[in-house]
Amino acid sequence: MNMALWFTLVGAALAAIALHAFFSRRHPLRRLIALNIMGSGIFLVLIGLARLYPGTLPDPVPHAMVLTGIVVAVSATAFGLVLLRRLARLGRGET
Amino acid sequence: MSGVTLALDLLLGLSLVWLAWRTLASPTLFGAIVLFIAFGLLMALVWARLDAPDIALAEAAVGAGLTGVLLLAALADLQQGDNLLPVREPLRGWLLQLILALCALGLFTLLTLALLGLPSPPPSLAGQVLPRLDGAGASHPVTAVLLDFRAWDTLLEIAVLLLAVVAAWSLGSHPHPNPRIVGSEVLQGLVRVLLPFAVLSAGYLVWRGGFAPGGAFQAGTVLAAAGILLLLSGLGRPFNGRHWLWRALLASGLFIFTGVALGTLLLGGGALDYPAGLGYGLILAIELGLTLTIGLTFIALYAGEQDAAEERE
Amino acid sequence: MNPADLLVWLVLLPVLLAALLFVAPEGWRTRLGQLGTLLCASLALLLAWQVLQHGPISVALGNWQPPLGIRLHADGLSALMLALTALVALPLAAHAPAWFVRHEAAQSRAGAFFWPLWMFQWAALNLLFLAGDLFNAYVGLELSGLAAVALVALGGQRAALEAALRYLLLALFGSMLYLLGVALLYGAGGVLDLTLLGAQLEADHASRAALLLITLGLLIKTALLPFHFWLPAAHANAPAPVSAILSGLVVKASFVLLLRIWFEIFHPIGLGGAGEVLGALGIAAIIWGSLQAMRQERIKLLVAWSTVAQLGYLFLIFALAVELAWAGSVLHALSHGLAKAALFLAAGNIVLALGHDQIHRLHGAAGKLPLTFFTVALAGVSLMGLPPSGGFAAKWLMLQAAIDLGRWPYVVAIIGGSLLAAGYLFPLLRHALAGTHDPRQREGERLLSRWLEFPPLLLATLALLLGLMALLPMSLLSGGMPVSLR
Amino acid sequence: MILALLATVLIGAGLIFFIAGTLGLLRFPDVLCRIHALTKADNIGLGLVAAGLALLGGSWAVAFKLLLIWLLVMAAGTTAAQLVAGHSQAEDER
Repeated sequence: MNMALWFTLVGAALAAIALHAFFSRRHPLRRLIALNIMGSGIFLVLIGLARLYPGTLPDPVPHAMVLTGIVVAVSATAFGLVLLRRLARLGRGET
Repeated sequence: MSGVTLALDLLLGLSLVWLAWRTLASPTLFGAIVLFIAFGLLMALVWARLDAPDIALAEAAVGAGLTGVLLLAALADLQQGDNLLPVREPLRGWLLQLILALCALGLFTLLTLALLGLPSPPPSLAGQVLPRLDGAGASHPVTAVLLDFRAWDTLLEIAVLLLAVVAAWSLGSHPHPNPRIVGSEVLQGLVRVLLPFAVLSAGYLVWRGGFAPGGAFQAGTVLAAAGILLLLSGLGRPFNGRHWLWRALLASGLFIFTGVALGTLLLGGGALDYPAGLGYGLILAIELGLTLTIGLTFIALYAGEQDAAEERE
Repeated sequence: MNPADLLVWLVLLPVLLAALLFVAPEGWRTRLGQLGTLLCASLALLLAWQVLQHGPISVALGNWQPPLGIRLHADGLSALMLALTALVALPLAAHAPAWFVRHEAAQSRAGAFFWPLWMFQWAALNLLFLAGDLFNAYVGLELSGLAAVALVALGGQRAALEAALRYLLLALFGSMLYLLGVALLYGAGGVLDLTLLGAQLEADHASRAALLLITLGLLIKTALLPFHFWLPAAHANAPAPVSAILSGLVVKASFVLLLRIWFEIFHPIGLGGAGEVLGALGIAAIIWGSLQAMRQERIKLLVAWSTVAQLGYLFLIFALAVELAWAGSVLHALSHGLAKAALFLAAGNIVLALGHDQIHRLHGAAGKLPLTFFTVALAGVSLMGLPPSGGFAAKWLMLQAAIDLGRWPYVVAIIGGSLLAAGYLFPLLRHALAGTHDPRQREGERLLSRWLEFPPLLLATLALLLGLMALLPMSLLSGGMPVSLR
Repeated sequence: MILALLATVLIGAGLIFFIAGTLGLLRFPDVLCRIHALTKADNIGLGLVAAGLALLGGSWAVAFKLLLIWLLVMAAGTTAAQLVAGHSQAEDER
């Protein structure tokens, strides 16, 4: 089997596992991790597709999309974590 | 030889799936985070295997490194005393479990069918990008897409980055993580050694991005790592968000980028249409601004805003 | 100014303002924000005028034409949604500062952070209304989602933060599904531009899977039943000006994107059978949302559940895929945007003035707050779809489409939905109007400043007037009707 | 040819150290022993792999970069090991 196609399937598997974890887990930290793994799976699908391009260089457009996606994902994760910490402190009665 | 690489690819893919499963099924939060970091490093290996060195760098630095640090810092904060968050994971009913498992299986089947059914080779934009590299402001294809052909995406992504800081600070300050390692002399020694290297390699990565893998994201993350080490070692102090200068520095990348976009628009060429000959210089200017902003943003997201009052405590 | 430049300004100006508002000292933010609102709103209305005069406008960023570059596209639908956003933003700029000053429970800094966050949201909305590129729309969705969550969290209370966290997780999950669909479409079509993709795609496994993923992702963000569960808590616990933005505008942005993707990409390749499912879900949302709204004890929750019900109407277009229903659906998005913004601001005023939001304790409140309850009644006229409101015109168009097609379940749902809306709005007004005159109200003391009371009244009036001027949006829309519907 | 053979031997030897270190990490009873196994083995292991790669790299510039990587990883590894050990000692004393 083609190497790039194999990794797109790995990406699909990652997305499916993460989907399961996202809904079966309750702790927000775990759910954020699940979302990040789902993101990695999607990025893998994109980069696998880019490598299927029959040239010496892969298609750079998905690469740029994934780089953008990684930065967006870390921004959202970072904000989610701050929200989580704020909520936890509120629960402890601090302000 | 191809048999060996095939076996390695299969092994790499399978271990990635296995590691993801272990991460998500880990009984403790700490274990989940550590496994997630390992997962990120393995991902970096896969990116390298797929000829995506830019993403390998970004994944190792951002995906595994920075996200891992943020997760660990949050965990340290969450584990101080009781809070409202669920501690135990109650087992869901078997029916729900079954439905979820079927959903996951369904998604996998759906994607597999879709991916295997794609035309071979799939249509792509690579044929559009490569012939136009001469007219672009960067000869490295990925940088050319990011900062020229699809610079609009990147501009908005920088807006997302600044939004994350604004959003985080709107929630009020949170205490700077204060683990026992702060003040360790060994760490301070290491930081003193590493700091010049970090600045040097950040500069190198930006300059390299014009013609080879590298660029502002990777460089910014290196800067952020240096900054976080400074904070951890106790050599540096978190910056004070109440001072407008810090906020202006955080926003500087976005100011430069929108400035270039509106400048090119007002000069009559159309937004982000770099004038002939100026493309390389403008892209380098944008990248330098982005590097600084990205570095500062990640530090700000890690340390949170510190009020002047709190700093004195 | 070149009309095409307007499209770029409409996204970049709010982004620039957001950054400036963040850097500016907290004391300056209100004035700067109001000035910025005036600028952005004028640009949006100017663009709508240009589209009305000269037809759709496109611009390729960096002069790189698609498929390589990114295209922004303003047609009648974009123009109307941009104008709606501007018309909500203008009264809001007067109302929000007054509200944040009065609202003691909010954090002291909530008012200062409202402005940069709202400007980011505005930029994201404008981008989504103009987007011609699927991945660019993904960045827009994330920008909008993060800003929306942060705006909810400005509420500060535990309930607001919990709702914000849940909203964040689901919004991110929705974007992930969307991105996965976009990845498949790129694999199948090799382009990201909406129109080019529509011309290129065939009904194969990849496009079917992409349809499912993109639709699911955007349904979560638009909160169509059964993905509505995050909405009531998030919209009801947010500060009142934020609720108005979320219910009036933010859910519409993902809907507009879905509308475009559906009718430009998927409808032409004949996956219309899935539209029946969306239409049926729309009917279910109208019924379930209304029933839940009737059961609510708190005003803001009632209004939030009403949003769940009213969003159901938007999805009838997917089953009634004809021009009339398209126009009705867009008109409904407009009139609901105005009326719901008015209703949420008015509800926030009631909570501010009375110090509680229990519906059964509203006894005689209309006497204390005549203007605010007049606003509630006016907005209610539009939500119930009574003439001459915008809601009436929208429902009339949809009804006519359903009758023309002989789709009787939809006829029943559209008429029944109006009765159900009356079922949850009348008790609210009945409680408020009933009761004796309390001598204390006679002292002539205003419970609310005019900055709080007039902006929602203006919005409710606009929602009403929309029905009288329905020809204007209709003529705008006729230019941008998707090819597959003509 | 001889160079390639030498490089293979060096990398192979390095991998043995990695395996030994990993085994120690998994099998040793407490934190300090594990750190002991990990750092000792990995420093030498990485050094051998880097040396082997330097031979294959074919230029002094590559060799210099690999040397730099080895030194930096050792510095970071040592610091991390010291911090983990200090933390574990503090935990024990509590």
